[in-house]
Amino acid sequence: MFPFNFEWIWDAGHIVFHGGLWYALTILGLGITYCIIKAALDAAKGKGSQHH
Amino acid sequence: MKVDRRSFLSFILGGAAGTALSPLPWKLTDDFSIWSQNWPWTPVPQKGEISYVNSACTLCPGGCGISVKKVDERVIKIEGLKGHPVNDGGLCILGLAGAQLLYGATRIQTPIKKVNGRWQKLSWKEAITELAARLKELRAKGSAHTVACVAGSDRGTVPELFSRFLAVYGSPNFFRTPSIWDSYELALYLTQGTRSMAGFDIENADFILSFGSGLIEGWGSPGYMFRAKGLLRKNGGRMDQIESRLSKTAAKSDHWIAINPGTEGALALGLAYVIIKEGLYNQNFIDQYTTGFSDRKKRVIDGFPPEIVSKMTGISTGTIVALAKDFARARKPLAICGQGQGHLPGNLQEFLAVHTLNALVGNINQPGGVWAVPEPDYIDWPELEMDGVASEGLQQTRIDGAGSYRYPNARYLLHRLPQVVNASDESPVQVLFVVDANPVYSLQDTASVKKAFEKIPFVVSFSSYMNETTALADLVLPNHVFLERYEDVPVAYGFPKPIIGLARPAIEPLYNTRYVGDVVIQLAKELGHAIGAAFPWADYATCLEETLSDNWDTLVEEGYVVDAEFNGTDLADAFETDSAKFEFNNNEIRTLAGYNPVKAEGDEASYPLLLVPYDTMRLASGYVGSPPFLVKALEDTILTGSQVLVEVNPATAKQLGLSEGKTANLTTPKGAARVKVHLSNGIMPGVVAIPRGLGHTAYDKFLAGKGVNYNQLSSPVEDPASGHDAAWGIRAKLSRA
Amino acid sequence: MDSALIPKGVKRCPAWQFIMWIGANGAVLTWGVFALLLVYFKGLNQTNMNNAYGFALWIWADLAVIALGGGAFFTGFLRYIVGKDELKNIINYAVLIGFICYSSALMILGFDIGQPLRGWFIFWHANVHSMLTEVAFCLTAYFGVLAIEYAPLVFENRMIKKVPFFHNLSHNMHEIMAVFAATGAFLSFFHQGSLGGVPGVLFGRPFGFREGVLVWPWTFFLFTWSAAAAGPCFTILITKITEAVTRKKLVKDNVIDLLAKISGWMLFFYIIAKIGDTLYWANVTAPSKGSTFMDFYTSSSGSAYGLWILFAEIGVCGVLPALILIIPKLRKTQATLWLAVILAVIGLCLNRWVMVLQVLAIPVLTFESWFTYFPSWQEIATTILPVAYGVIMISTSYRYLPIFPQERELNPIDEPAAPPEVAESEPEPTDAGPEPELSPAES
Amino acid sequence: MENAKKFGMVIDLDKCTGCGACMVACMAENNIPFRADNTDKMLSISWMHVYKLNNRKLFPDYEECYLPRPCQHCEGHGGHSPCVSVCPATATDYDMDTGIVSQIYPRCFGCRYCMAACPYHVRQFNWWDPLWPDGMEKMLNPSVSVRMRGVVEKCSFCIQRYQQAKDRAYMEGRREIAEDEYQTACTQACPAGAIVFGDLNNPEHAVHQLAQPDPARHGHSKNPRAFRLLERLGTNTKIYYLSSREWVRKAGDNYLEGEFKSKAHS
Repeated sequence: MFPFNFEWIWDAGHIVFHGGLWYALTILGLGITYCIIKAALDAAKGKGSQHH
Repeated sequence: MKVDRRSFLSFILGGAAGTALSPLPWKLTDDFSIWSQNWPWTPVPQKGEISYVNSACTLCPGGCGISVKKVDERVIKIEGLKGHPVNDGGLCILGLAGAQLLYGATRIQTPIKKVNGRWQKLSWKEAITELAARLKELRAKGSAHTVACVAGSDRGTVPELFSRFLAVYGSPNFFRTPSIWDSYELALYLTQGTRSMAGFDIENADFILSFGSGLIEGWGSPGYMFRAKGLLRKNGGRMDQIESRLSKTAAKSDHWIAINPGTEGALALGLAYVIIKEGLYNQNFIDQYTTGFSDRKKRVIDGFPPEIVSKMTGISTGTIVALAKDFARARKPLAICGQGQGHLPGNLQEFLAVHTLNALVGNINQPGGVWAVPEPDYIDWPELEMDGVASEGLQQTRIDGAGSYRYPNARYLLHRLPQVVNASDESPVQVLFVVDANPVYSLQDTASVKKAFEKIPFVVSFSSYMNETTALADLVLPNHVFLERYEDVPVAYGFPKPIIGLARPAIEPLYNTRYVGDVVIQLAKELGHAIGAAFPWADYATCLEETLSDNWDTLVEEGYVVDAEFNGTDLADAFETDSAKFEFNNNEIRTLAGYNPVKAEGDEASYPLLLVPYDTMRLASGYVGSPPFLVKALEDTILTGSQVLVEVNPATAKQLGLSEGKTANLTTPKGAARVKVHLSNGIMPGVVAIPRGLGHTAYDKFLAGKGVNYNQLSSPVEDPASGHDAAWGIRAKLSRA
Repeated sequence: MDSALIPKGVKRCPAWQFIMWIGANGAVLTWGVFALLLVYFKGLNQTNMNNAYGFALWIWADLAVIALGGGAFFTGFLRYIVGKDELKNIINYAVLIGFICYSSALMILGFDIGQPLRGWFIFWHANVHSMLTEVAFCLTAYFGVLAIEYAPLVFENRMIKKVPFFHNLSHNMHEIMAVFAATGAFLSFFHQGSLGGVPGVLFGRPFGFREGVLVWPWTFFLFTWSAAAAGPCFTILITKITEAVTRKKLVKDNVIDLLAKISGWMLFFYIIAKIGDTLYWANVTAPSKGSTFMDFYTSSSGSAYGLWILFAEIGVCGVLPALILIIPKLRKTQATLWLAVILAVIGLCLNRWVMVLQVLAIPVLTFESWFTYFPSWQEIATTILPVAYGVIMISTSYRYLPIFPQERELNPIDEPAAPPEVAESEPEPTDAGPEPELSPAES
Repeated sequence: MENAKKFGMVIDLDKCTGCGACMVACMAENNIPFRADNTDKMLSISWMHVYKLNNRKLFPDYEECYLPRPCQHCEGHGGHSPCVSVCPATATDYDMDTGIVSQIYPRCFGCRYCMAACPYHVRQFNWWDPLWPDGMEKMLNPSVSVRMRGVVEKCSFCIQRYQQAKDRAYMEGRREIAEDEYQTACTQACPAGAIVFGDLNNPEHAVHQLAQPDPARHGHSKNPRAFRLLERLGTNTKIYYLSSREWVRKAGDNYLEGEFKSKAHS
């Protein structure tokens, strides 16, 4: 799972597999953190408190 | 701060997020995984210094050499002893599972006495004094001859100690567990005059003709027979198996010839007819070293032409003639007999017929032939001085009638003991010693054997395990297990050379058990006077060392001694008959009842099928119960759940309306049992085969209550010629349950 | 009593009826949990699995539930990537069903392995060449995506919406939902495929083995394709059942029709590919391994793996629903739509059953015979557990979250804030129309 | 790897008597658990299992043959054996130096995918906790790890004996071990001498002379009497079986009608 793992070998299989995996996970991570931070900022700015 | 629902919720969420980022949950996950790798209830064997002890295996009379692997003081494995003349590194399945017989729940850990139905522990001192008192009282009453002993064998220091004890005590009633070797000894004695054991040089033979013998299923010494069969195969030798069922031996032979069970002797005589008629016999051997050939010739020619033999055996005349020619023309032909592993003595005339076949082709005491291996002679103890009671007691006729007018040739007839005990109102046996034997399980007609054992007032068992006989015993003096004691191994059944092995203790005895040799000596000394004097040794160890005197060093060093200068090939002085030759016929043989197949008990009308027992290497059917590994290695076509599967030919099963795996009732004149059916084309129609070694009531959850004991369903049939138990099966009925 | 939580403008059944309903399903749930605990503490000997059937009912339930959950990724893919905007009215429900399916799958995987406490070794000591590793990673990742897609729905609950942070969060997530959906589709494509790869790479099992391209056997693409095709049918089926149970129209016909049309064509082309693959396998792959087509099917009557299973999977449950769904007239009539959707779901479950259990039933060694298997009660209880869990999740979400945007429009109620007096019972799964008896996670 | 070893076995089915000594020797050597009821062979762990084959003929032409089946230690193509290629947690690995498929029991989490992948049913699962009653755990071999519930296990070619042989050789300053220093428990125990074990790559070893593996055809045997189990699947196993009976050789693999041409004379 990580390069410091015991079985980690820098071969094509690992790079392709973990490459795609970490690529997807980073997108999700970034997306979520973006939403949370923006939501926190908007809440601080008072947006979203009126009930529509 | 005011705690309302919202702040409470946010506190929870915040806390959760916080712990998730802390190392706590990840550490816990890792610790749980490590815990799952080291569950406390999964045992971890302790490391230690690995050592090997060379010894001999005594779980069966095969005499294999073993090397016991130990870690510190724990036996962890038993392996074959490389270079040993009998098994040369290989070992049978029972020997390999020997460690399970050392440890386990069935071991009896201290002397016990049955007091109105319940076992009570007692010390060795009390046990021996109590037994000695009972024996003194019996001797005083002048019924010394009512003490009997059943032993696994009559060779070796321990059985000799027992027969010496009985002799000096005043009882002739020493019994040996029956086997085919009774018949082989008698056949050799009648034709060659020697008191010897039959040995078979399988590895140098090139044509083995086996009349139902389980050569690779535990017949003779498994270690040697397996290795020899491998060599026979390697040298391109041929083997034919004559048997009603495709046993493993038949499967591995070049030709399996199906025969009506019990008629093997007829076939042997039929082959003899062809060999004599065609003049294929070894003329030189017949002329120089045999007498009575013409009588034999006349009896065979008149009685057993191929047509009659074919009708009796169900084998076509063509096959009989071809087989006889192949046998006679082979370079080193060898004919052997004795059903399966050889548990039942069988029909003496059949053994004579097969032995005559070997004589006709002249392979007596030749490489690749039958050897008359002399009895071990290393036991020469001081002469016995009998007191009055002893000599008078020895005059009494034996309880089983062996050696009496009715059974002149038989030495031991153990199967008659239950009949005699049940027949008389006051039991002729007051005290019975049982050592290295489990008669209640292995004698036929278990119901009457049990009745007899309950009738015998005092049964003393020397077994290390709670087996069927010990369960009925009154006093148990537990013996060391085969890995905890010194013992001489006098013989390897079927091995062509005389060999003496030494079993050595691998570890200190685990429990408060005592070696049976010591117990006999202490018992004798407790009785004192003439009996005590007959045992001049302090303990068994000194007795063994003195007895094996010159061989002792090589035995301790090597573990075995092969009698080097034995060379029976010089036929001139090989026979101790009156004519110093191989006697096809003499007065003793003439008095014997002629050959006719032994009939299976039960009338054909109500019992249409024939029930035949078969032996498998994967079940110990001797006096030792199968260890858990063997029951586990058993094929699922033999045992499923706790029900045994009997083999039936598909055609026969169809007539009975039975299909694979169906439950059925198996009834014989002696008993009934619930079994499952296994269809196999490897058995003759009309014959049902059941394995030996199951149906134990004692031992532990791994063996007890599984399958059916064949001996519950069968009963002994007396051989008219020798008086031995010549039963090979029983008529039976199989019906849908 | 819980009316404050119910979304505005919709009517729900009285609280006591809802609680009775959750209680009933809760009982089934506890029975499943009891079996689960038995399996955890006593071990896998509680099942009827053995050394021939390493995979059995659970793995099939796992594969089937994930395939049926494929409706979420494909509907999401259609809406956000392909731009079929009409599907926004059903995407919420698809995501909810997907979330239930994937959580059930992970739960099943939780107790189907011998050592659950070190199940995470599949991530830590990952063997990149193994199909199951890929499944584990993408499955968990896509479960995360589904959670992300489901979260905004939760935040739109009347009470939670009051908290500004959550309100904004749900709004922001809606903004970039397309990104999540795209990643979800990428992940789903791979793990649906890898589940197909599970039997496909087994070159020791001629029945399951398929050649392929690069590292992916043909079953890789067939599984993704069939999940994308039959997944939406499952979503439609659950929507129809929910509408029948709530006796309310929740989704407009044109949305259902659009989804059915797309899934019909997907199914049609999938079946053609499936037939092609089966023919190639039967005439080229299997004979090269020395087995004829008939060796893979027992002729003994009444057995689970006769030829009937092939015709059922491809013929009755493959070609028939595909035809129904692509012919507009048949697609629009309710009865045939119901039939097609149910058959498609059954076909999918059959395919997963065959590719897992028949692979193990067939003896490869010539001296072995067919292996039989029947699940133990513990296995059945733990397979019904996700069904009960799904019903409870759907009932609670339907009651408290605005799942169906068109519901208010389709079911105008007169007095806006009056307490709901129309009693309509919550979805009643067991007797609502023909039901695949073991297909999990439907309501 | 210039002197990579490839340990393999030749089992002569003409000599094998079906006695089962190899099964019990393996159980005693490798701490294999035993239960009160082991009659369902698919729930019973036995690394070496002796199959009973027959020629499917009627009485009296019915013949049987016994086939001991240890783990075949398949190499597949380049170490990509059926089970090693599917294990998700790298709990089993193909060692290119010895050709042995090893098991890491603490790492296996019991997903049983390898059991589905192996067509020989060599891989067996610990459905129950392995327990040794009444002091019988004294007979456990310390150089073999005792497995726990929920883990797959299989024949390891007695890898502990290889390690011990290498340690002994190392202590004596040698790097290579002789043919008889590393023998598996079943080979040593077989009373009929039917099993031969050694390095298939080493021409002096009996295994190589008997099996005559042809490196060009993935180790296919040039000995007409030899066959391997399911060779057509490309598993490239290490166990060569010898039989002079044609129906036994034919039973080793699946053949279409008339496809099996007996190699005896080819």
